[in-house]
Amino acid sequence: MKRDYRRTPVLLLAGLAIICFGALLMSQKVSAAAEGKITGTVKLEGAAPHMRGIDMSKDPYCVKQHENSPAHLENVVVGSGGGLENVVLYLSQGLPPAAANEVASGEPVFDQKGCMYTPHVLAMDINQKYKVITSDQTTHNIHPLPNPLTGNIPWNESQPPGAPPLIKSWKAEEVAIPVKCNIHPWMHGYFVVVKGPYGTTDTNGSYTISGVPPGSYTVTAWQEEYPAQTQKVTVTAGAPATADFTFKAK
Amino acid sequence: MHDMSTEAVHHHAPPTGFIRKYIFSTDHKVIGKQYYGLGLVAVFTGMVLSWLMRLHLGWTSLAIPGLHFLSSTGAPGNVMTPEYYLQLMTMHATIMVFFVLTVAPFAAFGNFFLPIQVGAEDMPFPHINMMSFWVTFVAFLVLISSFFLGDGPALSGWTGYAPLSAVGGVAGPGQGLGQVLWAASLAIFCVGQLLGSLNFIPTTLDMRAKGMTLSRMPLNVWGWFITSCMALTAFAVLMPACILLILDHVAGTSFFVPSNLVINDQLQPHAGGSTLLWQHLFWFFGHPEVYIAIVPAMGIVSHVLIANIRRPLLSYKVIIACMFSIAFLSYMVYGHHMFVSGMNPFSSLVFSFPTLIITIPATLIVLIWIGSLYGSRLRINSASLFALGFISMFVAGGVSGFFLAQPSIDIMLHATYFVVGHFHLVMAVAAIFGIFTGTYFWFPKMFGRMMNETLGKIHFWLTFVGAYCIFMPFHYLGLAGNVRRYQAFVGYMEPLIPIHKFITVAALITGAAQFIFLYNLIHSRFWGKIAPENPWECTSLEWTVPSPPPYDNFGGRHPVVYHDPYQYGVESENGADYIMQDSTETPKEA
Amino acid sequence: MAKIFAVTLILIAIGSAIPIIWHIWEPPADISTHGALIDEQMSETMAEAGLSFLAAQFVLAIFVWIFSNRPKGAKIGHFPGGATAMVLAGFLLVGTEVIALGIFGSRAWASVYFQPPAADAMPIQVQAGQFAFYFRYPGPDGKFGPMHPNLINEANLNFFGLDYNESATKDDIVTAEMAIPVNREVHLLMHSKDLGHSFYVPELRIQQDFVPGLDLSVHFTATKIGKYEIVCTQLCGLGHYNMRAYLYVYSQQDFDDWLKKEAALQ
Amino acid sequence: MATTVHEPPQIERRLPELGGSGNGGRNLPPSGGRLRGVRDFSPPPSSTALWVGLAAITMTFIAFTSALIVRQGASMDWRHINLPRVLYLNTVVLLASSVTFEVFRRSFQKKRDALDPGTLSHSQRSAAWLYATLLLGISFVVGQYVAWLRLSADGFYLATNPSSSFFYVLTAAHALHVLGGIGGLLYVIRRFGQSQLRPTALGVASRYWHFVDILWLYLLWLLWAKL
Repeated sequence: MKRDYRRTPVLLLAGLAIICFGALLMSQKVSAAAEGKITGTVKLEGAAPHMRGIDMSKDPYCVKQHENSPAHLENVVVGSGGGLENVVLYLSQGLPPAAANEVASGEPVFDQKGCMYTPHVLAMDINQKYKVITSDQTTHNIHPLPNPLTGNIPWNESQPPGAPPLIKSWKAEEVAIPVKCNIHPWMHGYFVVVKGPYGTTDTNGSYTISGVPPGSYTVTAWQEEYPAQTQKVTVTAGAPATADFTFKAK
Repeated sequence: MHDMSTEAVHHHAPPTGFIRKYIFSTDHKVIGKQYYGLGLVAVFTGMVLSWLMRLHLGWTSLAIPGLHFLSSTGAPGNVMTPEYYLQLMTMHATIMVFFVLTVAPFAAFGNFFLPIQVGAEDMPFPHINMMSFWVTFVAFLVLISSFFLGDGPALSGWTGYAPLSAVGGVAGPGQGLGQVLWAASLAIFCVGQLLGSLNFIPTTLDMRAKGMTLSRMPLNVWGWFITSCMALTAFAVLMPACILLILDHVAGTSFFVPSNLVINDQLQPHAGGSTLLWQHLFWFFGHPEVYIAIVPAMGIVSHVLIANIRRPLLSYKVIIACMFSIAFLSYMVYGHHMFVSGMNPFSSLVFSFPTLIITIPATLIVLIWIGSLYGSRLRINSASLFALGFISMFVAGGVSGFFLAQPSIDIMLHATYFVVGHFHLVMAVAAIFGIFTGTYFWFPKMFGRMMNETLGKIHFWLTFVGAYCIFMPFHYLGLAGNVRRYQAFVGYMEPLIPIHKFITVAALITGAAQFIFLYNLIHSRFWGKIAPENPWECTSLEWTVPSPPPYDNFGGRHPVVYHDPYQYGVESENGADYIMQDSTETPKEA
Repeated sequence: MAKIFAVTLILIAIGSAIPIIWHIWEPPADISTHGALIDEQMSETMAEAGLSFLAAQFVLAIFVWIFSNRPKGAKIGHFPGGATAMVLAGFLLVGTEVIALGIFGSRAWASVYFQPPAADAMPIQVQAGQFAFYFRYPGPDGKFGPMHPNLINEANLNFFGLDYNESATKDDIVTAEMAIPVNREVHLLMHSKDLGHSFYVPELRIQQDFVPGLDLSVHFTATKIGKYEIVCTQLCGLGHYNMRAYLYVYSQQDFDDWLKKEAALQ
Repeated sequence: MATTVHEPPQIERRLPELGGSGNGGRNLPPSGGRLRGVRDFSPPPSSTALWVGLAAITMTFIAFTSALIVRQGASMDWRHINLPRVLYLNTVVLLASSVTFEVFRRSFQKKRDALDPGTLSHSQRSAAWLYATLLLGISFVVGQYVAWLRLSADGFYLATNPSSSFFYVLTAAHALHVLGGIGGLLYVIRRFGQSQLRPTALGVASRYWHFVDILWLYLLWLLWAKL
């Protein structure tokens, strides 16, 4: 009898190990299937709106950070060749549940640098955890204000210099959650919480959504100032599909 | 001595069984001890909070090992966040003002000694008395529980100014449930203290022994009586204020929240409330509260001082008159907390004069105390040392009132550390010295054992010098324009940080000294020298009964009083220099 | 023990007084026209308070020294005059003292608060919010455009909720730092968008709360060119300690240049 | 207790009013060490306590009143509600309950003066008056609840308007005090049933009841009036 009791934990552990291993294999299978990707560029048509300069004089530290690179609002950032930065592209329709529930790897990082948010817009998968860090020598408070109806819970914590990163996640999809710092009222950005693969445009306005399983989708491009746009895209294994978007300046 | 009151009448037999005897006891003495215990727990909690705050103020980025166990969000990596500092500050103030300064000198000693000193067997309503303690205890639990909330306890200061305290979580951490619990705790506390007054006043008026006329009550009884009258009116105003605040929070009413508030770019739903209304209601309670803390201490100090200078005070009536006028004026001066709150500038002046005038009775009391020392036979012991220390502290804190009473100067000093220094000396430290005085003086009567005098004196010296080292510099900081309720000092306040470091060190040492007191308390309670009936050779009734007193205080007899409370410096038949209140012999001037 | 107490007490009293007497820490130099009266009042009060403090502590110390631990037989003395004299003295001394303070104090107070701002005082609006001050200058037309709370949006730096299509608003200048010309009276219109805050400039001898839902105003004249700090003294949340702005007192010329520069940035 | 005492032993014996050991205030010190009979004018603690309690309650409602006045003057958003009619009915009910209580007290007093306290015969009549009071008291509270329903039916909820906020707060606060009075009344009924009812207890209960009654009249005026 006694012996059996002794053995039970060993057996349990073994079982657990097997299950884990199996799960691992499964997950690899899934990601192996998702090899297609969507690429493209997002442009702004017309004159980019004037982005006001930010006066940070309330906090001398912030001023010092921008002595030779004056800070501006980042609501609309147009790069070389009219490329629109900080546009988030995600699959709003057609994603198979398996892929939708797949846990994306990696932790998107939201940095507070020179009393600005980098990136200005942080896209993440609903299943991802995201990390808030600070590179500043002044205290910030991070205060996302999600829509109460989505079930996401607002939070408000400050992060003194050198404090460990805050690791958080959201309950529900939401496009987009504004985030601000009350100590530095000009600091503001967005969390874009989506299901499945997503991409964010770089300074040239080009983006890549990788890990898209073959199939036909609706891609939505979200920009904080302009109404969102959608396109139908069909992804086949191997060949990357392209979808370009153009926003019209107001 | 007690020949004419031999017949024993037991109205209620002492309860048997632990619960009825020590926990849900209706005996005013047990309740008094319970209050004292509550005060003790609260004061050490508050003190530890102040340590954490002081450390943070001295060394803002200091990692305090293990702090994140207290609050993972409040101290990521053991470094205190701004919100956590403010939360600790709020809790420190609330705990100290309500559960120490109100509970210990008034509820604790009052419960234990008021009935004995007027020659009553118990309070008239023992069950209400018991309820008053347990309600207060619940209030304490509610307050402490807010420590364990996700975003921590309230952070809007012990004054809980609206709208910060009324708009809810959108205003920042701790402004949600934490603030509600804070207000609820205060409302419950008010109920507890009202129940207390419900007993104190009838005891003083109707339960006095034969011959114990009003003019024969010890001064501390007067102190408690006046205090309960104040508590009656003050707490009865705070309670509705807290209820309205809670409604603004949870029911979306707009008593204190005005229209068109935009917090975090969100237009608030409230409309039309008045933020000054909260300030008026709060300070109408808040200023009397200051005297609720100090008047009992005044009474206790007078009582102990007289016993140790072996002569009556120059005037017994003046002290009482002054305590009464202080209590009365305290309702007409509350506006001096709001000089910069946008009141009509004329009303600032209207509030300024009574505030200045209230220094007259306060000064008179001090003059009587000091003048009575003249030609006395002052005995030095822990109790009398703390009594003398009280006078010194009360003066030191009182004079800074001259500044804050004047709106023109208040412009400069309002919300600076000058104010913090002022009320810590005159209200907190002074009242706590009163508590120490009472403890060293009455401990033998309460527990039947003597406290260790040597430890007591060491405790006094460290506390006395320490308190000055902590709170005097506060005034200098204030003069230099150092704003209070800041978790870190940037800009023009940065040069002042060294003073803060000094204060922090002083605070750590002084706080550590309190553990000597705690040790003395616990050790003496169990292993102290057995106390005689009247160790200090005092006259009042509590010293005519065994230490500790029996269940019905007088062992069935009904004391009869023949003398004024303070027959010291006389020649009694048995060669003593004092005559007990219930002795029949007629005093001869020594 | 008693003698130690007396000595300690006297040392403490002197020690507490020294920083005051040597002016080690004191309010920063006054730069306002109304501040002189306040400072005068302050020093008067300091003298009276200081004297009563020292007197009380010294007498207490001396009495403790003399009258402690006397033998049991020692004669109980009585304070000359007894209670009556003492009460009278207390009443007269303290009474006159505080009444005098009150009267002079109210003079100083009146000089700050009982005069309306001059007709040509320069209007500046200050918007307080968690956790920063922002300032608005009316621009050439001398008129402030109306504020629309629903338009307040810090993300677009619209701290006042302005609608720039409105004529009065078009030329308004919003700044993060406050600048004023020297020797020119300023009429500061105070508005809080969210909570209670306070406007405190020690050098200006000005402290006034922002009361939400109640727009107050203060007026003052700065007499000394320089850079000063505006801090918040009304607990307003976690960033309270860092709610500040800078006040620049410029010569008229510099001020005009500054205003032009800021206008260009709008 | 306002009774005349002739000899010391009796002083002690007549005392048992919840463990008081003195007969209070105005006593003169016995001269020459011999207890002379002295008159005792001091009221029983319970009645003092009552006044203390009433003072506290009054302060509370003064605070509410000042809040109401300030709030009403503070802003333009005060929409005066016209009170549900049922309130006036409730008022009558409450007044009636006071009358019945008083009737009982008087009759009880008469009886007590007549007979020895020990053998109080409690005829149905007196008890009936008590029960009537109880019934009226309860129906008042129910009536207040009905008033709330009426008001919410008209779309006035707690947060709708400062006027309705104050209406709910004040009526709720008052109803709580009435419930307290009902508690006291139940105590009186019990003691009366055991024929152990002390006149002081009855006096306190009835005086409290009348106070709550007057308080209600004041609140009614406060809610009705446009200040």
